[in-house]
Amino acid sequence: MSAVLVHGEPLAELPPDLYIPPDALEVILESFAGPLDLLLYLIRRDNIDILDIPIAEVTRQYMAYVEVMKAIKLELAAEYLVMAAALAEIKSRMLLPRPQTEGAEEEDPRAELVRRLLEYEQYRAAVERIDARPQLGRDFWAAGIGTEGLDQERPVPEVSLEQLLDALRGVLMRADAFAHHRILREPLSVRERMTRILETLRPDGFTEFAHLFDAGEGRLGVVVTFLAVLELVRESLISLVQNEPFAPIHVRSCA
Amino acid sequence: MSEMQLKDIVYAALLAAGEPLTLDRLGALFDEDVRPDREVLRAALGELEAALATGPVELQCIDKAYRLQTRIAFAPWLRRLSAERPPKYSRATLETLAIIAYRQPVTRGEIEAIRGVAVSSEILKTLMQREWIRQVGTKEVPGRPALFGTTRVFLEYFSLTSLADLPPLADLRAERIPGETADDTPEDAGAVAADGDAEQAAVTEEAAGPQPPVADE
Amino acid sequence: MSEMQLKDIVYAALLAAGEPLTLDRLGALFDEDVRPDREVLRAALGELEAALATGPVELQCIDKAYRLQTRIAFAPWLRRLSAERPPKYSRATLETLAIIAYRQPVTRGEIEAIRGVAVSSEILKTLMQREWIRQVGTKEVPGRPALFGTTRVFLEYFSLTSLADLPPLADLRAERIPGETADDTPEDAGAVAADGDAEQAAVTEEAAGPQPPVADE
Repeated sequence: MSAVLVHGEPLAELPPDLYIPPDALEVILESFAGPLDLLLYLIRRDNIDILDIPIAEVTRQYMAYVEVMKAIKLELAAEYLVMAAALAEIKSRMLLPRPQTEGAEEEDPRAELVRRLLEYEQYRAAVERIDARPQLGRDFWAAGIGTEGLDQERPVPEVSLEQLLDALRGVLMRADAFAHHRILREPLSVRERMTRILETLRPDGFTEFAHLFDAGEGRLGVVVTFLAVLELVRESLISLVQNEPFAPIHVRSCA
Repeated sequence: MSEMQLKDIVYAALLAAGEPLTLDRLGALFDEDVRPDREVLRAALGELEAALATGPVELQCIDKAYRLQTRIAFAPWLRRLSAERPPKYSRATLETLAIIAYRQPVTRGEIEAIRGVAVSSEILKTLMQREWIRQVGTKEVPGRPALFGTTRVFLEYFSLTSLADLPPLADLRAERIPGETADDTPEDAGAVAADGDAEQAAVTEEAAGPQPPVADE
Repeated sequence: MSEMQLKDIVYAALLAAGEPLTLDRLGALFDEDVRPDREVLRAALGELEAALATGPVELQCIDKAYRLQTRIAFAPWLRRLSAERPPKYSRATLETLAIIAYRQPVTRGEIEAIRGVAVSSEILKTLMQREWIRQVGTKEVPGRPALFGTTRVFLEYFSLTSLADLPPLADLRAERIPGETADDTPEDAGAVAADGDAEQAAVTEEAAGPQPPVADE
């Protein structure tokens, strides 16, 4: 049986059920939500009695996983190492002879860990049940219908900029998924100016090209306007007309 | 009301409201002198529920407010109404949500202690953006950390009548450790639902119950 | 479809959609190999209309799209439905607004191409009524579609001096989408956000504790 190589380095010790391609391994290891999750996995996988954990063996397996995570350079939360230290400490305390004090029994060094594992496991199970519940927009939808013509006095919805951007992020993710739409070609200032220019153009008739510019805006403003005009022409939204060389240029909406 | 049936008015109102309606709000649809009392409204809701039994919509009570929702059996078709797939939440996010739901009001530190790993701000932000959780206060300890609790939107999203509807935490341990009493039922949650403000009210369940017995050898 | 009746699926879809549905969108709820054709869908809509005849809801067809509405006879009661919570715009509405803001002047067809789904007239109407968008011209292509742009009211509402104040699209893309990715990373590790002030100050979150900018790896 050949050793599993990770980044060209053979791993010294692997848990017996770890003969999986490193890619898949990464997915598995990433799926642990934390050190407690990993520990519980090890315990439940081997049908270990959680109230009587063979701490040396579990620690060995735990460390093997942590080593693999390190080796494939998974971003390893510091808590994994804290847990490793805690396990080592419990292991050493288990080796010490227990002082026989009369009456009260000495607490098992594993007690605190067991308590945490059991508590965490409860919530881990709760997650599955919560996730299995019917969810709005996945399993059921709120039923609603139009109220046109009711002239209710309804407050208008409030929207935060963050909500707006969040909606856009959703669009971008989808757009990335099915095609590469070039949603934005020009800087926003240019697109905004395009809108303004369309607004100022009289629906019928010509507007003098120079009137589109406002010298008060400075050079940058003039450049933005000029780019906007070019873009509008390119998109066939306006046309430029010049009757003869050096005559005034006029802009006409194509609409 | 004359020929118009109370049941139909309630049906129309629930559909038009776009949000769950309490008995009070249903009553407010009527002039005071003809306003049906809560019992009559409840009866009308019962009638409506029966009338809807064969249709694609069902009546659901959320924190003492009523709403109509499509039956789960229709999900395969309705999922295609939207181009977006329903969001999938990471285990870490759901664990955080579960701990807040069962242990509220709870601080970030307490959540981290249970999960054994840091709770990223991103997770809390996601849950707040969904309006599933909110800050319900601050804990009077050094640093005055924020206390989090679930909201009515959380109940609405998971179709929960109240927090008491959450699957009890105890079940699990009962399975695993024969002989230990199931003692974790969030029974207080029922009372919470009764006081009308489940949004704030906490499931005042004592930590995770008694400590499991530890075997000694 | 088996036991599920087409009429009920159509009813559920109209109730869940929250916007008028065309025959095409109704058809799209089904897998291609079992997709009912337009005649069958029309027949189901007819059946639904008949079934609703005695209730408070009626089916309407406006501009080749179907939608449900409360019968006018119920208006006296429904007028008193004042919203407790301010209503919300649908995701579709917000997406449409965002695309118009970033891509103006833009036609409905272009918005649809970006969103990947149809944009209902309702949505555009809503945004126009709010005076956040307006028609700024028509495009010289077959059909002469309207071009939409945002208004000053839009800028004022979102406290923007100009559209250039909106964060660049590239920054939005770079941000991690909450809930989509493993989010367990202790944020201290990645607090060096690549996009510094791109996380605009307008991100109004009431989360407790300091919120580091979203780390992007």
